[in-house]
Amino acid sequence: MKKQVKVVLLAMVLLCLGGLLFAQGEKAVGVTGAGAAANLEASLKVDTSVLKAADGQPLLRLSSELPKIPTRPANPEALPDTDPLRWFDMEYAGWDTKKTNIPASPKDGAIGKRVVMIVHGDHPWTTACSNGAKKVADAYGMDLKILSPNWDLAVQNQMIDQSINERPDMILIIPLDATTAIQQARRINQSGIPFIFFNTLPTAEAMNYAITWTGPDDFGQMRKLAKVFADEMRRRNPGAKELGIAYVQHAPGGSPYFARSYGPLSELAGYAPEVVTLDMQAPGFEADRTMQLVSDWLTRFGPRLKGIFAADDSAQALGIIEALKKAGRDDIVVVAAGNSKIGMDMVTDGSLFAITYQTAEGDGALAVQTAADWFNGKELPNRRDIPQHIITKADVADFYPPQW
Amino acid sequence: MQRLYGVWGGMMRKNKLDKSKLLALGDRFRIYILFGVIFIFMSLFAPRFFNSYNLTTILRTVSMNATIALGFTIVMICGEMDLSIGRTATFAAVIALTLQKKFGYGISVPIAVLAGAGVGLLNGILVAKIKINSFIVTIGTMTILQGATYTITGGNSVSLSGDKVFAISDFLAKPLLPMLPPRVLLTILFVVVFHLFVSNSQWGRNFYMVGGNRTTAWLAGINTDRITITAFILSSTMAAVAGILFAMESSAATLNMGDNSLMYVVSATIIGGTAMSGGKGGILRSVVAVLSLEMLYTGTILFGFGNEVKIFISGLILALVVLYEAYASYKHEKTIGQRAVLLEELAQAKEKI
Amino acid sequence: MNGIQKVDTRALQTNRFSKLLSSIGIYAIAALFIVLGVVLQSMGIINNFLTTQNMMNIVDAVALLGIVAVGMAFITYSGHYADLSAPTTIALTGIVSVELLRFGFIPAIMGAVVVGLIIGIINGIVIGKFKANPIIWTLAMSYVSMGVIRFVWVNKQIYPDVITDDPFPVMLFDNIYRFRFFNAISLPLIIMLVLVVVGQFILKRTAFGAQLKLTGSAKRTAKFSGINVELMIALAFIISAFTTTIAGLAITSLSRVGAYYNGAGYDFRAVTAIVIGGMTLAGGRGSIIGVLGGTLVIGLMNNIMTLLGVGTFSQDIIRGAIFILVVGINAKTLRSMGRDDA
Amino acid sequence: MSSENLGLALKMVGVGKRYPATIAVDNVDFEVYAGEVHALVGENGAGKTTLMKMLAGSFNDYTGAIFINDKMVKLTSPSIAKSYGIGMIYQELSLAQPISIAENLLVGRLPRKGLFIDRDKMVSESKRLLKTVGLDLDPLLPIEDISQHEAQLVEIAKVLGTNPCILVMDEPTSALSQEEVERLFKIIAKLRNRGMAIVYISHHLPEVFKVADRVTVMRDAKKVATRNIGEVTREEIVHMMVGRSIKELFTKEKREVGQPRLEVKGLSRYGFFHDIDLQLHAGEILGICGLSGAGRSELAQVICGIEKADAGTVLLDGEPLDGLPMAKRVLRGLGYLSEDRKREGLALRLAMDDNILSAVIPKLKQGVVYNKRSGKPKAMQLIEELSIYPPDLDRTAGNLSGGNQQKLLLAKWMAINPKVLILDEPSRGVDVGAKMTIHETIERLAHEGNAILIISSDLPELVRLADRVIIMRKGHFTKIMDQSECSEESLLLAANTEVRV
Repeated sequence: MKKQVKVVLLAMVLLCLGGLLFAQGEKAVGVTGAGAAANLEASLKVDTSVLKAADGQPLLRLSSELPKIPTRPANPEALPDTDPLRWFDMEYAGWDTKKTNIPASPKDGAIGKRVVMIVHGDHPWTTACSNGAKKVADAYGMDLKILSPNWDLAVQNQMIDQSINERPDMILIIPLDATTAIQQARRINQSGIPFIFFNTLPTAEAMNYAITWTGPDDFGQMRKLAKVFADEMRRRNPGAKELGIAYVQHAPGGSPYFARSYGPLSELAGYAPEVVTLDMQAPGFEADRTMQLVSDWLTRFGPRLKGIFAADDSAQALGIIEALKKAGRDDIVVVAAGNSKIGMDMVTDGSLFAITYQTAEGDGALAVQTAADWFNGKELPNRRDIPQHIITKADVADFYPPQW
Repeated sequence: MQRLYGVWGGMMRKNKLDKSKLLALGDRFRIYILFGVIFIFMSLFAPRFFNSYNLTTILRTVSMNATIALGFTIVMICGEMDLSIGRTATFAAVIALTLQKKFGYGISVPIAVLAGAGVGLLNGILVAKIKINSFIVTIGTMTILQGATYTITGGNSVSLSGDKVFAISDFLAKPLLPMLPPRVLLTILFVVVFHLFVSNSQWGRNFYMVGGNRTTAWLAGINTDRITITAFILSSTMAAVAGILFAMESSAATLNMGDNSLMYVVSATIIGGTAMSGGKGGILRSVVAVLSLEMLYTGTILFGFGNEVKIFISGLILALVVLYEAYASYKHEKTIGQRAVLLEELAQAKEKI
Repeated sequence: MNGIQKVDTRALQTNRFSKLLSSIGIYAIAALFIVLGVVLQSMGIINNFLTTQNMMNIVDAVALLGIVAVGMAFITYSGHYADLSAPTTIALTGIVSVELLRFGFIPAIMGAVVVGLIIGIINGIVIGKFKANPIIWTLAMSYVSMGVIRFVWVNKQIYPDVITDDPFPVMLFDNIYRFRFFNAISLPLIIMLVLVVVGQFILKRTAFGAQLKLTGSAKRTAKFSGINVELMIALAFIISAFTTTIAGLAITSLSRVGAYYNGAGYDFRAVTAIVIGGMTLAGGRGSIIGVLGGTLVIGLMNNIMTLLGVGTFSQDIIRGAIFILVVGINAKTLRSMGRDDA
Repeated sequence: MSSENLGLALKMVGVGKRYPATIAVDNVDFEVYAGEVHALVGENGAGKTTLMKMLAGSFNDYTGAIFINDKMVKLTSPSIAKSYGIGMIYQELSLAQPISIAENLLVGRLPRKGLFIDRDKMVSESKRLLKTVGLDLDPLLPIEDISQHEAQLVEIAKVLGTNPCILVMDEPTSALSQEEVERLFKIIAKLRNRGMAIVYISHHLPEVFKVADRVTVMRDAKKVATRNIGEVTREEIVHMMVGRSIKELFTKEKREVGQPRLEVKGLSRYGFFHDIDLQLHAGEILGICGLSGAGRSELAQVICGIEKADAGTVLLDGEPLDGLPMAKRVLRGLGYLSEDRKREGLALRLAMDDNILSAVIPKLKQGVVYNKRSGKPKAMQLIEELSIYPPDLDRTAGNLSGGNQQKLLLAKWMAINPKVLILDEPSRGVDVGAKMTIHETIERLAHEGNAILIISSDLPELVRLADRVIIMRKGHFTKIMDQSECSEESLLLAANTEVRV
């Protein structure tokens, strides 16, 4: 009896496997060649510059200022943390990459193209980003499909594979991790589907396989914020020989962890040598843990602490401000990366000195726009940055209502 | 499985399909039925589900969690819990890739696997010898591993590049046999070995004995401490292997790559029918459960649903399974010890009325 | 029979000594940390450790954790490990309260409490009545409530001051976390202390506490003593859900946003505090005062490490090691007392 | 007996074992010949079980020397003990519930074919073993699906299957029916004739006389004496066990039987027992006799409200109790001392006072405050009344000896000031001294006007205590016997007879 059961089970398994062998991958959908020229013409006529983000700012803007690229040192990792060139590979990824096996633009217009956008995970920021992307996609009449792997790398890999299987005209992807992006990029590249990275910078090597990258220059932005930060500390503490600061860091493991602490660190080493880094800690994105951290810092450093640089302008900034209020320390300058409603509210009431302007909608919109430009046959640079701006109390009102 | 044959054989002998027996059989085949239902449903309705490319994708994706589930199921069969599996996967992956730069995979991978086994050894000793509850111990090691992983990497993910490394990545990912890339083949090999080991070897059956009744096992001359420690070592080792393979395929290791695996594997193991009380369950069931969940997730993506649907469905399935099991044992408890004679008597009395 | 059995009196003495040690054990560890802090301070390695301000900071920082831990301790005490649905309960009650703020402050609070209690009741019934495994069930519950949040609010986070234009309820809501008595003692701290006192009273001085103790130590015996064990277990889960709801309100008030990610990590952190505080997962042992001690030890540990300037990465390693060490010592002490139940 | 020719199978010289709080075995010499059945008797806590656990390798810190077949051995783990051919049948069932019978039977020695387990052989070998104890079960069923007495037989078969040369049986008959006991004795006789050395631990002296060749008596962790069974009387053994003489027979006091206190009418729990009618009067001790599985405990559990009745009513002092939970019934003075003291009776991890007061928690409430202190004098008084040792309220219940645990359990139910007390096996597995205390207490309770319902498999106990005995069989009351009709023989006969009232 047992044997029979085993045989039946085995037969079923074999049957399934056999069936699968005959099942074939979906064939690529042929590009319609007939109306290509007409489509291109119509596509080029679409004007996306009139689109506005939810905060009333223009949706699509390019950064006007392009950084000067220094030459890469032989071994950046051997340099001290305070040397800006130590972070060369992270900061300047994409600027000087050697593109390999990039598909040529069909130059048949963006209208009607199927685009898959793979983000990193569900978050209010992502929602805003998707909204921006949709606005541009609608303007071009593109078929935009947005996939979210919920911060799971394995799922993102799977989604890339599924997208390859689906054979869209373009893939837009926020790499969950800068380094794993290499394999992701190679995979898509080998399948012949054009793709663009956006928002998060992958490593330089991954950029070789992508058409281009769009998004915020996190390092550059942080360097800017650091200067504003140092200026304000100097203003509040005229003639001080030492300005002690501490960093509340982003979660380890991603580029923001480095960009938002070592970016300002290396910038300030040159710009304001009197600024001394007292401590760096990554308490995560919980207000109460950040609060304890900052309270402990106040105990430990007392009046030496003049400023705090935070990687997040919502929960982390809230925790910092709470701790400062409790200790009655309104002399400390706090700046934070990000552009959330909570951060903007705190800039408005003066407890937070400055935050960065980082348009979420614009981020998604620029990615889609760049895709459209590629379909339209435009020459594309190796990367396209969204504009940088530091929001302070003076102009915070211009950025309401917040995008998320 | 042998219980399953027992019921099946009993049915064959009597040559009639008794309703309650059929239900019992359905209960035992539960996870396989679930698998079949999901597979057929998705094949029929989900766009681009039933083609070799997508199925390969599913198999590749499932490889990591299926491999982790192998060892974890053994820990569960022993009646223990291992919350450190996800972090162990990350830890081992990070070690393998960091050391690769100096020594190459040939040396770094064995070291990383050993490091994983070391975590298991630590867990096992704390549980078996110091006699701390495994739930507590593994919360502790989970925290330590996180710190260790960060320390090793300095807070950045680790990546490799170069043709050699990429060649290995590509080799692992490209189908060798139809639909089956080496990484999947390796996983299948692990599954077969573990299944045979756990269900058919003396040593494997001892896991069930220890989980079923530790005292009995001890009195029967089984070294229960050693069995428990082995279970934890296997769990951590397989988690490490899974992490390393994943990292080798991506040529990179991130600092939270294993975090999502923990709850995934725990849910799948439970849905597969391995009880937390120990002594019950099986390797194959866990693997099939992981596969079923993965097909379900793939389906939600292919249908274009968001993550909320995915989270909700997995919660619902887990909740239903737990509820069903709890309710079944509740019913069983209510009727255990009922005398058939008296029930017949009752039925007769009712007939008279 | 009468006095003829040989008794090793030394053993009896250790028994009493160990009992004393185990009841104050966690405070001994807390004292050890304070002494360590003072020694480090006198050596000039850290400064301002033994100041009112620093001590207040420590208790302030762990107030939210304490609130969750006090409630969850009832579950541990009843022999049912922990409530892994605590983080999503925090998120769900928080987001519901913000959503209901449009109807005023009281409806917001009531709404959150009702939602929290519903989760507690469901957990209580399924685990108490049907004897589902608490870890797995609360895990499933957390998935389901996370699914609910994601369904209803998609991926939005909602802000009190956007939900309603009336500044008054927003101000009240903002002050759940921020209100300070005499400008020094924060409301969550008061809530935590009140919960500790009430919790300790319930656990040690009420019939419910005594019955819960019996339920936790020997469930079947409790049933055969006429105790409604199903109700006791359900109540433990409801109490836990209730204090988690309070924490949810406070956390949401602090972060000024209702979102699905609020409260992440509070499950394992609460278990850590409870277990360090001397409660064993076997149930029926420990006290709420002990849990408070455990919570304070966590606060002290974090404080000293930050004052020392220990990096984030090393902090995790030290934290995990100390956790295992404390629990291991506790297990060993209990075993030397003949209580093999850590 | 001629077994001495076969030589000493086991010799223990000056062995000892100390627990954290007590000395369990103190310098004991013990010898067993091959081919003899050696009974080991003594009160609970005398050290019998500890001595035998030592033999089975449960301790690695015993003192003294153990010789097996004249070879000195160190039995520091169960596997070492097993390798010397020591098999032990434990008092508490030591089977893994979720695992199949076959794997339980063959634990640690599953038949193998190459690397893997030979399933066919496993099944056939299990069937063979089950047959030796007269069971015909599917070996692939899990233990949780078979009954308790079947499990007990499986346990015996499991140990026999290891072909031990020294077999220790610790109270093997406690869960068995009379027929099964007879069958077990036949098996024992067969094994002895094959030259096996058997140690038989029992409280049941008639069994000892029936089965043993020699008997060793232990008291207070020490050996008192070893005698040939033919050269000793039951009274002498009891004297040695207790250290003082006990009148085993005594006259019964006449009690006043008053108003009915507990009335049960047409009570049914379908599938367990049907149509039970019962009247229990003040001052009366009513016995329920029946084989295990007759539905006795289930009946008690329904009367006291742990389980719900499907039909019928229960009246206490004329007031119906239907629908009341157990707690309310306890408050009204209805108590149920359950059969399994370790799982259902006591919280072994808690202190004695917690245990004694566990059923009166609602009574000690003052407002919302639970005043444990106010219950302590009562608890102390009960401890003295029942002479529970040590009289230390803070002592953990699990550290007490079996007899003291059982007395503690009785104290718990006396603490509720019961009017009606249902006692389920009140003296199971308890030594003679404790048993006597328990019996005297029961009689005193009845004398004070309480009504007592005793469920017992211990026939002498029923004969001694009960005013009337109801025979229960397969879920029905089949006969009511008056005190004058009761004898061990008549009860046994009635319990095995298929008659309906």
